[in-house]
Amino acid sequence: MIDTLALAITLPLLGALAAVARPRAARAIGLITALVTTAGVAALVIEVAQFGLRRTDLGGWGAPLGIALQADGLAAALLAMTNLVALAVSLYASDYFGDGPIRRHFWPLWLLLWAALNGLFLAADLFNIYVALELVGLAAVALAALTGTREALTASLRYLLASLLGAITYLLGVALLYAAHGTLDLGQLANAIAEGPVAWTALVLMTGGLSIKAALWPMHFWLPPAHGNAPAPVSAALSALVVKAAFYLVLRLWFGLYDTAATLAAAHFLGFLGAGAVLWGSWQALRAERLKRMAAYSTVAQMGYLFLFFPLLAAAEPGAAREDLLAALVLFALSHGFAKAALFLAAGHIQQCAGHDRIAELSGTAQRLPATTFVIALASVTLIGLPPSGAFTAKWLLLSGAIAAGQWWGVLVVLAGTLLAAAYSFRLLGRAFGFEPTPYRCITAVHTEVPALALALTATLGLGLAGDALWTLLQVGGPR
Amino acid sequence: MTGAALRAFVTIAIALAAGVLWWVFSLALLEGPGERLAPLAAEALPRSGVGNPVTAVLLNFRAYDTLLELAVLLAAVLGIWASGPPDRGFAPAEIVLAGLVDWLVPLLILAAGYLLWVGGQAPGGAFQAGAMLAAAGVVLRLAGTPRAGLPRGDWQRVLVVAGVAAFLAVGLALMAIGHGFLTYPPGHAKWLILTIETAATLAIGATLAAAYVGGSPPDGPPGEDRA
Amino acid sequence: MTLTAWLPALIVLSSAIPGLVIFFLKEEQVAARTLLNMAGATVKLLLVGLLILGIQDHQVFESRLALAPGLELVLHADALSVLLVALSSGLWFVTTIYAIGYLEGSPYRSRFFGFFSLCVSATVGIALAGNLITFVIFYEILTLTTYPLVAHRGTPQATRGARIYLAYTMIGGVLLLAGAVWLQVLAGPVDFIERGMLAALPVERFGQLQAIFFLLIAGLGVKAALVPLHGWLPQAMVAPAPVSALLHAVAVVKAGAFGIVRIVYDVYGVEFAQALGLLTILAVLASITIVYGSVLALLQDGIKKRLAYSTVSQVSYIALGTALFGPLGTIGGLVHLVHQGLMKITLFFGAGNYAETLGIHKVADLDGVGRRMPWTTLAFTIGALGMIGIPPVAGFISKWYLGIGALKAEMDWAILILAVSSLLNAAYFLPLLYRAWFRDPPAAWPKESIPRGALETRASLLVPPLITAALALALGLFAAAPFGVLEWCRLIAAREYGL
Amino acid sequence: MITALLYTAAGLLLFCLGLWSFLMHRPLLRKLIALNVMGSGVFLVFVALAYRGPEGAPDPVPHALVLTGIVVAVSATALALALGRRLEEAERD
Repeated sequence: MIDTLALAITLPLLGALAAVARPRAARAIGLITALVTTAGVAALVIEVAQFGLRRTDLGGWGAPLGIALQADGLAAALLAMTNLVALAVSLYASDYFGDGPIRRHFWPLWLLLWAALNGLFLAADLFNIYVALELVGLAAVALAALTGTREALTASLRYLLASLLGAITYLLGVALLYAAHGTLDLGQLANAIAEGPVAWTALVLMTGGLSIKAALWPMHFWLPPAHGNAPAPVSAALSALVVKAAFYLVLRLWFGLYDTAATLAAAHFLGFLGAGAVLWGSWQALRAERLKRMAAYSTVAQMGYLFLFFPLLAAAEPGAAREDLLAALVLFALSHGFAKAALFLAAGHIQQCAGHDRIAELSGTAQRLPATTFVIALASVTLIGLPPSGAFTAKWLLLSGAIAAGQWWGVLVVLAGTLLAAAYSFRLLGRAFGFEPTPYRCITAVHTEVPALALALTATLGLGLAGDALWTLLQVGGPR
Repeated sequence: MTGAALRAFVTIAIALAAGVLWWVFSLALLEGPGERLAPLAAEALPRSGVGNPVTAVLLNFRAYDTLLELAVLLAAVLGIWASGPPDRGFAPAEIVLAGLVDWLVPLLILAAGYLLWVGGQAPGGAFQAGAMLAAAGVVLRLAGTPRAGLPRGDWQRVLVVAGVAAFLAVGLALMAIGHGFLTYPPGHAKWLILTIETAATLAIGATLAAAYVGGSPPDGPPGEDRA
Repeated sequence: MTLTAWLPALIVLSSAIPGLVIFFLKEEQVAARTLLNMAGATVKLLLVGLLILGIQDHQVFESRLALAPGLELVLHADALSVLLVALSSGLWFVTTIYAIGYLEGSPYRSRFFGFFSLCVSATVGIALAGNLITFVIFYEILTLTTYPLVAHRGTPQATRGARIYLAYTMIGGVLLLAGAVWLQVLAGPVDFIERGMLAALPVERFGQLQAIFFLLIAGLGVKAALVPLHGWLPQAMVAPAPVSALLHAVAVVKAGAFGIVRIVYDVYGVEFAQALGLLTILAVLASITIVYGSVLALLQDGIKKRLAYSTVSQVSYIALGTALFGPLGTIGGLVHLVHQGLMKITLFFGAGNYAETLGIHKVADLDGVGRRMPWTTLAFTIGALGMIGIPPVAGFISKWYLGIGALKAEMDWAILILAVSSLLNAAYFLPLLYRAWFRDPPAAWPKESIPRGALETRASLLVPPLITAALALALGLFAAAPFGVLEWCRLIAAREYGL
Repeated sequence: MITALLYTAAGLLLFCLGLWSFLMHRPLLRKLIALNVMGSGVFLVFVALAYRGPEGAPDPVPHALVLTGIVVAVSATALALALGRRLEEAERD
């Protein structure tokens, strides 16, 4: 009996162990693990799409005594994105770090992070989520510090402290729920939770903790330096995947665990914070002097869009309209994941070739690094939310929802965010055709461009034109 | 807002939060289920393969949590290794301390073995035993052994991953023969758990000691690239 | 059966796929690139021919792709879309020939032709869009694919022009998006249906519909260069001549104008739009643009700048025709969509030839150019006379129908606008023609880079303007011919008014 | 029940004191200690939840959770200290 749920976590974990034990072969081990893991998760996602909800009781005890892993459509969708992005990041990293000294540290930590992310998406137990969350956090912090510069160390330490604060706050919420209901299983808790101060406080504690990790404005302060100073493949993983994982948990809590108990006022509050994130993040991205900083602030803004969905979801009656909104939210998150990873990988290329990533001094990239520039352009299309990207479809549905609900402030925020995103994206792209000399040191080999290009195309064409499939997948036991 | 006003605001807000939290927790405790998982755990204990209920939860009912916990520990030490080479350590101990250490370290190792074994029936277990081993390492380093008694590069790496590796090996092997991941077959649970615990003890001890040393381990054969 | 479901998509892909392949060609693979370009252009023309035959045979061509529940990408060929599809496919063919000659030896041609092809795909997508979201999608793709063309030269002016272009079109795009989503929330999926679909909505929503109309027109007005949203157009003149030709005659401004036509006729329905009082406002906006553009054209001393402001003015004839309630005005607007395209592209080809061959950029340098380049100047003259509205060039037909359309619509003041505009057209075009034909040539041209051989310039530069000029003349001379553009527009008008 | 409530209150107090320290102090080491105090508070709450009167055997699940939590906290603290030390070295250079 092959349990694909367990494999999704154990395969990358095995790879990590091998890479620790055999550092000289870390790169080969990493690449093989990446391929095998992606294949395993692909099998899992296909199982979910074909046979519906997958659940496995680890140890055979079953909830509430044991821990279960569970994959519904939502988890499958995020797993698919995470593993494809992680595969691309791995391929890219094998060139980026090459045989350099960092590779022996990178691969084990990266595979641990990968295992933890898969574990988070599959988790069905509140305390297990805490442990997986800490594994994600520690691996991510260690990866972010890999460059070893002073900026990177300061940023990583701040990231670690913020992350720990979030986790411990979350854990207090878990303690409260265990006190009240005597179980940690998500499914059982969903049935047990009733409105009231206990449920409320627990939700506030858990959401508060997780939103630090999801970098919800104004708790985003740790993100730009950490994501901006990490090595490019790490930045890609942090921005595309790690914050998404925290957001995924918030989504699970609000619309899976609580559902009826989440009230409109609280959802509005999160929506307002999301609006603040969109405006503030975009504005800071526009002012950023460095490309990777810009990309990092753009992540703050894009996370804000995700929270903008909350008041609409909370207000919507269960039914087709709400499922559309939820699917649009997921589509947005997936598109951003692919596009932001592509952007960071391309930024890494530019940084390697130009020796810096100061936007004002990056002219003529279209001539010297056409494929990289193309990737940035495609990624920008998704970040701005232009067609034919998945983000466009999602934004259309977000606007529809906001107009239908009469939330005109949301409409204005989305439109303003779109224009700001166009403005910050084209600060770089506007210079791309210029001829002022920028010395680029290298001509990149074609195969090093492929991972980023594949990611960008997936975001901009794949999810845009084939987004409909997501609706079918999300039908599988979704959080509703 | 001035600094003082902000401080006052935060202080008052946290004090209020403390009140609310206590009220809410009291509500939960007074109205809550009372029993929670205790009866279930007690009922399942005889089938768990160990007599200590906490060990049963850690290594059987919620073994997957413990697996991830060991991975967290691994991630931490990997992060520490990535941060650069360790300090040189301390000067070799004078004769009195060295003599004490000669006594203390074997005692600690013995105590660790005892804690590991007793964990099956009474308070104790892999983490406590591992902490004892690590304490032995700390004492060694304080007394001037730079590597805290840890083996050189490659073996140290193997030790550090041993806990997770044993977990995965047992779990996947069980899955392969049809029991499901980490589902111990009846009757074999005790020995499987002890195997995992032994590996975990070594791993926890080595990892904590390595974290205390605080830098990447020296590599074995010369010519290996130095990170 | 399958062909009817695939043909619209194939027409879009016939330029998109060559475009994407061209990106990957090396700079020196000239033959492969030319082959791909011309093969794409030819295939597209053939497919469009097939489409027209099928439509006359009352076949329904429709390609669909679900983006999400309730959101569909629909490509649907109706009489109106054929008008723009045929125009853009035909003009793309000649512009490709022209561009190959124009850019000979210049750098980064693979990039140029890649985006060039994608740009036409977007235009064809706009033409074939069967609902509002599809239109918005291709409208935005058009922005994205034209930006690199405007910025292509990479000079500071080009970068600046492109940035201004982008700023205008992005803001326009956002307004269009807001309007489109809002409309869809009110009315459900907005398909383009002859005579529109909104009149059935309850009366209390009419106020919102008016607001949406202005959002949509503002979004479309940016590309259609309605005053005061026209600021990008003269700036975008820094682009190479084939790009200007494409922007002004085929793609960008047409996309805006075509969008206005679609919104008025196939979303609101012309009668409903009239009932809401929207047409008068549109007519006023168009009229202001017509006069303003002409006046500013008069003030320009650069040839391309003058042509640019002329475009601002002329494209609004289409909007004006749309706003004149009654079939005759409609016909005037629609035929001008085609006529303006042919005439304006001829003018841009001519201006490009002067610049490329002799280095002439200013009006003042045109003296005697008719003797050095008689064929180019002949084509240029036909285009200019057409713009003024002198028979028998096609432009006369447009103005004639617009004039009587204005009378029928009881908007007599519009006649005055047309007259003033024609006078101004004459005032800014005739001096050019006078200088070219009747002044003596200077001792040396500003920068003669193509020496006189058997032809006055490269064949690839000379043939396209002659073809388009001949077409512009033919459409005027044989306006009444069966299966001609005019008859096609009559057919459309008849359907839009339910006649 | 009073015992459990008292220990819970103590745990919550520790949590809030830790939070206050975390927000009020700038030095990273203090923040780290504050986090550990918060963590201890939460662990104490869990231990209080496990209490089932003087006769009843305690609930083993929260005990196990606390053990796991402690290991996680130790790991995080170790990593933070290592990073902090490197940062100090980097700033000294």
